[in-house]
Amino acid sequence: QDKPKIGMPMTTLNDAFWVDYVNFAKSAAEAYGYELVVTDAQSREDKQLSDIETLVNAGVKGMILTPLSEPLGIQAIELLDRAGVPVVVTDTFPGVEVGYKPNYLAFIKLDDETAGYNVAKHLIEKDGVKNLVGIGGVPGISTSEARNDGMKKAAAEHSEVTVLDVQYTDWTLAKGQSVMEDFLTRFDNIDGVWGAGSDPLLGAIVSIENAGRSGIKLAGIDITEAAIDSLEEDKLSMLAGGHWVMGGYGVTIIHDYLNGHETDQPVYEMSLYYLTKDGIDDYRSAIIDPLAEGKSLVDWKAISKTSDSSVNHADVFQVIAP
Amino acid sequence: MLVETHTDTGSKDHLDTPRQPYLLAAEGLNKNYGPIQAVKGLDVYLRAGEALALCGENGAGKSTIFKILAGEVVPDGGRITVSGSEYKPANASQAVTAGVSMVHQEFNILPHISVAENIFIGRMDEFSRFGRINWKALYSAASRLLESLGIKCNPRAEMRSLSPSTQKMVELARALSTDPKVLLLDEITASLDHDDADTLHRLMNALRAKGVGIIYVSHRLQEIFLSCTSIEIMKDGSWVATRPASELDEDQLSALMVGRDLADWKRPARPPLQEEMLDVSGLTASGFRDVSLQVRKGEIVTLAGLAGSGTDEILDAIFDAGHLTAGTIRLEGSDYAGKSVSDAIAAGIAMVPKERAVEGLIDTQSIRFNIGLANLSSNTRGVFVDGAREAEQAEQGADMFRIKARSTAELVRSLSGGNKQKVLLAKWFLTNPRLMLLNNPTRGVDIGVKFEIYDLMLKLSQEKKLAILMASEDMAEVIRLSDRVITIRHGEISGVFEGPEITETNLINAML
Amino acid sequence: MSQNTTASTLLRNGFSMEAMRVYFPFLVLVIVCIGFSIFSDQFLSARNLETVLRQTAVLSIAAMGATFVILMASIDLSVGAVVGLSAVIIAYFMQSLGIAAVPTGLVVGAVLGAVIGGIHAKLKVPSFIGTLGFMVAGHGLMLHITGGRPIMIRDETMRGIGSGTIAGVPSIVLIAMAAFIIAYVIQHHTVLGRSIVAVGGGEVVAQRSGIKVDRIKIITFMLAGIYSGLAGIVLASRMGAGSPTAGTGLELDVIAAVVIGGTPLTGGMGGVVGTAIGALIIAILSNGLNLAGVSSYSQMIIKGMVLIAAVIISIDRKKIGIIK
Amino acid sequence: MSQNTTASTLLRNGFSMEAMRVYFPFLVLVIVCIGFSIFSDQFLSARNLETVLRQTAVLSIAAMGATFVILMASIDLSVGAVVGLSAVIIAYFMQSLGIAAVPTGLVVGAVLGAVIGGIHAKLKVPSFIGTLGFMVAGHGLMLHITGGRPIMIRDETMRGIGSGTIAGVPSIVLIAMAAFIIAYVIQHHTVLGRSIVAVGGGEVVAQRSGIKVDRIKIITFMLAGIYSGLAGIVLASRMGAGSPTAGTGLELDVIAAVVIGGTPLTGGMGGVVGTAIGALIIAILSNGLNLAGVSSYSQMIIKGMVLIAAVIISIDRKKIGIIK
Ligand SMILES: Nc1ncnc2c1ncn2[C@@H]1O[C@H](COP(=O)(O)OP(=O)(O)OP(=O)(O)O)[C@@H](O)[C@H]1O
Ligand SMILES: Nc1ncnc2c1ncn2[C@@H]1O[C@H](COP(=O)(O)OP(=O)(O)OP(=O)(O)O)[C@@H](O)[C@H]1O
Ligand SMILES: [Mg+2]
Ligand SMILES: [Mg+2]
Repeated sequence: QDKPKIGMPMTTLNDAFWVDYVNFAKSAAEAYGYELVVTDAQSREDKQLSDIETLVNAGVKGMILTPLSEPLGIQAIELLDRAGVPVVVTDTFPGVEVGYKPNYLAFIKLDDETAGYNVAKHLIEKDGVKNLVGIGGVPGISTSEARNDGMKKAAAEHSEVTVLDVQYTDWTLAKGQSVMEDFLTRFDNIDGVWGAGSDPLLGAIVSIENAGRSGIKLAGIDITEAAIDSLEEDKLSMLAGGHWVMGGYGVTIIHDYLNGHETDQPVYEMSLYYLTKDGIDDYRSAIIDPLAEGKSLVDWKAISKTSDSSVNHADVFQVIAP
Repeated sequence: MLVETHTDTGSKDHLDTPRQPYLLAAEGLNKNYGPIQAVKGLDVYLRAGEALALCGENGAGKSTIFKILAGEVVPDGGRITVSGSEYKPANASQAVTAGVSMVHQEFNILPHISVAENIFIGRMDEFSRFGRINWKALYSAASRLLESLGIKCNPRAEMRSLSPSTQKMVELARALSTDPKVLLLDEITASLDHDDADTLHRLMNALRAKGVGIIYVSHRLQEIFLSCTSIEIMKDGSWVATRPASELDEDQLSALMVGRDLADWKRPARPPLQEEMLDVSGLTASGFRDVSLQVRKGEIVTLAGLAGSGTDEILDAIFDAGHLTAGTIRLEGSDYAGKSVSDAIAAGIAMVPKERAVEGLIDTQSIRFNIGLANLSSNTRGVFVDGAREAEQAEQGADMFRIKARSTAELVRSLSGGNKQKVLLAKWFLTNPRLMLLNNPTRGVDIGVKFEIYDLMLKLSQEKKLAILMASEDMAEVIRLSDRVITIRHGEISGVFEGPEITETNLINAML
Repeated sequence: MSQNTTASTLLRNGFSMEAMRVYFPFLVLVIVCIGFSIFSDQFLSARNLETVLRQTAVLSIAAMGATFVILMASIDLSVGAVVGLSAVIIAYFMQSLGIAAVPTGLVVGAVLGAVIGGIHAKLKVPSFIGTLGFMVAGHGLMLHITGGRPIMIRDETMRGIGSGTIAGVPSIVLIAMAAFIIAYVIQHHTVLGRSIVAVGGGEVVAQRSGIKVDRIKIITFMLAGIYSGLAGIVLASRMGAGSPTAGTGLELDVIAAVVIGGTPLTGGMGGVVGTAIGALIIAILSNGLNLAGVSSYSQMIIKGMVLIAAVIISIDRKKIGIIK
Repeated sequence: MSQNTTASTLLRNGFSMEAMRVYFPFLVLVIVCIGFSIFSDQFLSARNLETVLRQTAVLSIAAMGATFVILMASIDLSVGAVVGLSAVIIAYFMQSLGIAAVPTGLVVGAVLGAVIGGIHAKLKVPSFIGTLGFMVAGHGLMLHITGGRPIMIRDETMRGIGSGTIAGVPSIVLIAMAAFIIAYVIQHHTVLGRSIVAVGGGEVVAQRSGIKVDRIKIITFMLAGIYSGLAGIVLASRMGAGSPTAGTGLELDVIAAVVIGGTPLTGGMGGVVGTAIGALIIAILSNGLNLAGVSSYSQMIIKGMVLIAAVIISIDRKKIGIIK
């Protein structure tokens, strides 16, 4: 019964994106014969560091880390190096490059700034938005700040576009709603809403409906079931996401490493899947439905060097698109 | 009414009036607090229309008996009947339902709600339908009750706006509003002014006439003879004697209580003293104005006044001089510029406050901690407390005032009322003051210890030239101790009496 | 202070004094409103005032219930979790039961409140810790039920409650007003209300006066739970979802609203009128700062300081006595 | 209960009684440890015990300071913000000053503590609200200083404090132990300690015994601030950074540690020995549940319940009297 363990110290688990991330990683761990031990730091850095220490003591053979911040990433990599635990970092830049310590095997990332940039570009170039408001995540968290930066960059490239304001929402629906209510009162000319996450956008939709405003375009990051429904009802114009695959691929890298296979690249960059209304049917049939039926979306053995040494990770680590 | 079930056993000299059934009979009561046997096999018998005084030294177990009878403490043994039926209250409201009501010695009021609610709060259902209160009915019931008891106050007033004495009378009204068969009064007069005490004694007589039985505790023995028909004396939780009040006098009672005859206690003759300790002139603050007085070294001066006359405020103002609006204080001829209690302590002033629970003692801490608190500045080495000296001092205080406790590490909250008062006295006397301010110093202290405290006060004033400025509601105490009495009326001095002029009539006339 | 004294001499009985005290929080409200109307033109617009009322609804309902707990000198840190659980459970059952699932919110609140009150009263666990435990556990339970994803509410009636108006007034504002009136009546005119105040004013005295203190404690926490349950219904209807993070952090806003409203944490005085004003102050603060375009970092600093200033102005030190 | 009484007869003086009371929290600690050692082989390993001590350092240091505030019957919700600010400001100044910036953490703590205490004592703002205001404002200030991004600490000495050992014991554990010993001495053997307990046991009594209550309040909050500042230093060295979210949520863990340790929120009794055990219990709970592989949602539910159970076992109801 005692399978080898892989640790996954999560930053938060109260969000659809990270739930998908963990579930996908679990399917990988199961396929390779590991127990995936998941902890939740509830967005507290000191807690995440403690969780990492505890996972080391629990005897994990490898770790998939999404650090809450760069310094934490460095601390963790050094600590894991001393303990001899290999680590794959996902999502958030850990402050150091791969190879900083020999145990730091790879970094699988999404370019948050680019993601924020692309979503804003869609709003500006496809939807013709001129007066944009931003619905942010958590102040001080790198993913959140980088997405904001990307959005601002896109706006800056278009002189006719004004970013009226950006406010934080702690990624929650409730704050998204009340922040949007205040935006609507303050600005009569809003025609676009950029969201760092999709939950707060759902809150913003409710505010806009309540206020009886029309003609406002909304788009944001993270493809979740609830957000897809809104997309279908034309309440959103575009969603970017699919990067919840990162953790699962991290498990593959660890598995291969433990079996003597180095991964092919230090850094893997996930290009996001950009979903608009016309892609919904395909996305549902290819991803949502199989997931709901408990099917694994990936043939894990087929992308592992351990089972097939000719596999190149760079070719197979992709966002799953319909 | 049930048939009589108890008669005197004859084994103890209970009152011999077997014709009437007992209203309340408690037999073989026992209560232990850990190793402490607070009550040991005690019997209490009470007849309708009788007022029984329960007498005993501090820590004898009186309050414990009361708490048992009022359903607040479960006895470890014994059997109680009320009107012949088994009585085993699980809480205060069951006791009230069975006809037993109690007025506690401490204040039991809800300061931010109305007088009427204070009276009826536990029985608001009587004034409500479907949970909604009929305020009119409530206020008029309260109004009627207060009027019938002769208590003057507005039932709509917020409780905290009343004087302490009136608050206590409202508590009495609360107890009486339940039409009790048995009324328990624990040192109630300690909180009442003269008028209200008179009202109380009138009420007690009226209640007795109506067949109510009263058990009464007070350490002011003269009161007992005023209003009680019989006296039960206890010692260390055990029964000692029960007598009709008419068969005893104050001296015999105190002899039975403390085992010594205190009849011949007289203040020794005292040489006149000259050197001035305290010289206060033109003192004014809220509650009094333009008070000038002197206390010489070795002298005991008393401020006498009705409740609310300003005596408490004068003592407070000297001790905590930050609130004075006018006037000067001189100590031993030099100006005293203190503005706070710590200045006062540094200048050698000590003060035993009136309300020991609020101002005097921290009951979650030990005797030692409490005694040490006023002596922190002297028991230190740098920022550190000298624990050994502190302990030694506490032992000394416990001996000096005969504090009944297992050790000085015992928590103050587990002491009896009178013993708490002794801790308070020890705390302040051990600061070795040159001026002592005493506000009702022997409140709740038993008669034996009371005289020891008097001896101590006189000895210190004589030998250490301690100057004492005192206020007391106990007229006997004022007359026994004072070298000089200054009467206060409406915040102003209304008379000064010395030597043979100090008589009850003189003082009362000047106070009214 | 002197103003207060003068006023009190003009007034004869306790209940007018009680009425007076309500003006202090009100004063804060007026100051805050004047301040914001200077910095933002839209602040006093009818549309924004409607928005503010909408934004206050959940907070004020939850704070009504919490007022009773604080009047009793206890504290309730589980408010946010109970509100959230109510919202999540409604959303969960609405998937199968439709609008008939709404009352489950009240049931959840009542049951949780009774359990919390029972642990406090019978097992003698201090309310701070008891409710802290339920706060942590409650959020865990919400995550379990939702699996970490918001449960969307599709029922149009439910969504209509959140967004609709009745006679021009948002329906959730009407619900909040009804909740306030009921709370007012409970506090001022029922045996329960007076017993709560009595327990807060002095538990031993209340006990000795024949009040069944334990029972009152349990009922009060149950009442607070029901109010939280109602707040959860309003939250769910307003958000159109039961989100796993619903209600997070609400407890601190609730306590702040109660205290700014003049009910000290030592209990025994104050009440729901002040709380209604306190809740408005808290909601207006967020709304006004957003309208004035203050950056969110600075908003936090300003909010913290205004909270302290509001209490400096609003609480009645003379009556409270010792401030802890 | 009867066990307690029997034991107390065996012991003569108050300090032994005091020592007795410490056994209740200790009992909880033992139960929790036995529980976890059943579910996880690694739990009792030397390496894990070292880890637990490391993980307790920040919490226990901050909780020492908070114990004094709670002994005084006040409360401090600003602990997390002050710890965080200390960490952030050290990291900020370390960029230019190097290791010499470390004492700024203590200064920040002392100054903030004095301001918080001053507002509480002089302006009579209830500590719950005053410190809540500083909690909100403090987090805003941290975001301002950092610009929303963590400030890295590159100084090797500083990083060494966080990860290094002295004679086999982690240096931050040694710091925590020193902080504990100092707190113990302050509580039991200094005038300040007596005064704090006296103010908590009865403010009027303390004032009437010559204690300058306002001054003690300010000093106590300052002392707590210094402890928080020290905790910030340890946190910064452990994390290798001053992060804008450092210390978030720490205040609730701190208060829970103090109360589980036997100091009631009504003050006047208890103390730092219990708090040290309480902090260990809180830290072990996270560690043990993670080791045992409990899912994180369930962890929250279990933690909430254990918190309540721990208090049921550990607090001394007889001594506390009324539980609010
Ligand atoms: N809860 C308690 N814990 C420990 N000891 C107690 C407790 N209550 C009472 N005692 C002890 O029981 C004894 C009797 O106390 P009680 O209060 O009944 O005395 P009392 O006759 O009322 O004295 P006083 O005249 O001083 O009020 C005392 O020794 C007291 O210390
Ligand atoms: N919460 C409590 N816990 C333990 N013992 C208590 C408590 N409250 C009261 N007591 C006990 O009850 C007894 C009475 O205490 P208290 O001084 O309050 O009343 P009292 O004896 O009637 O005082 P007095 O004689 O001055 O009227 C004391 O012996 C005390 O130990
Ligand atoms: Mg007594
Ligand atoms: Mg007594």
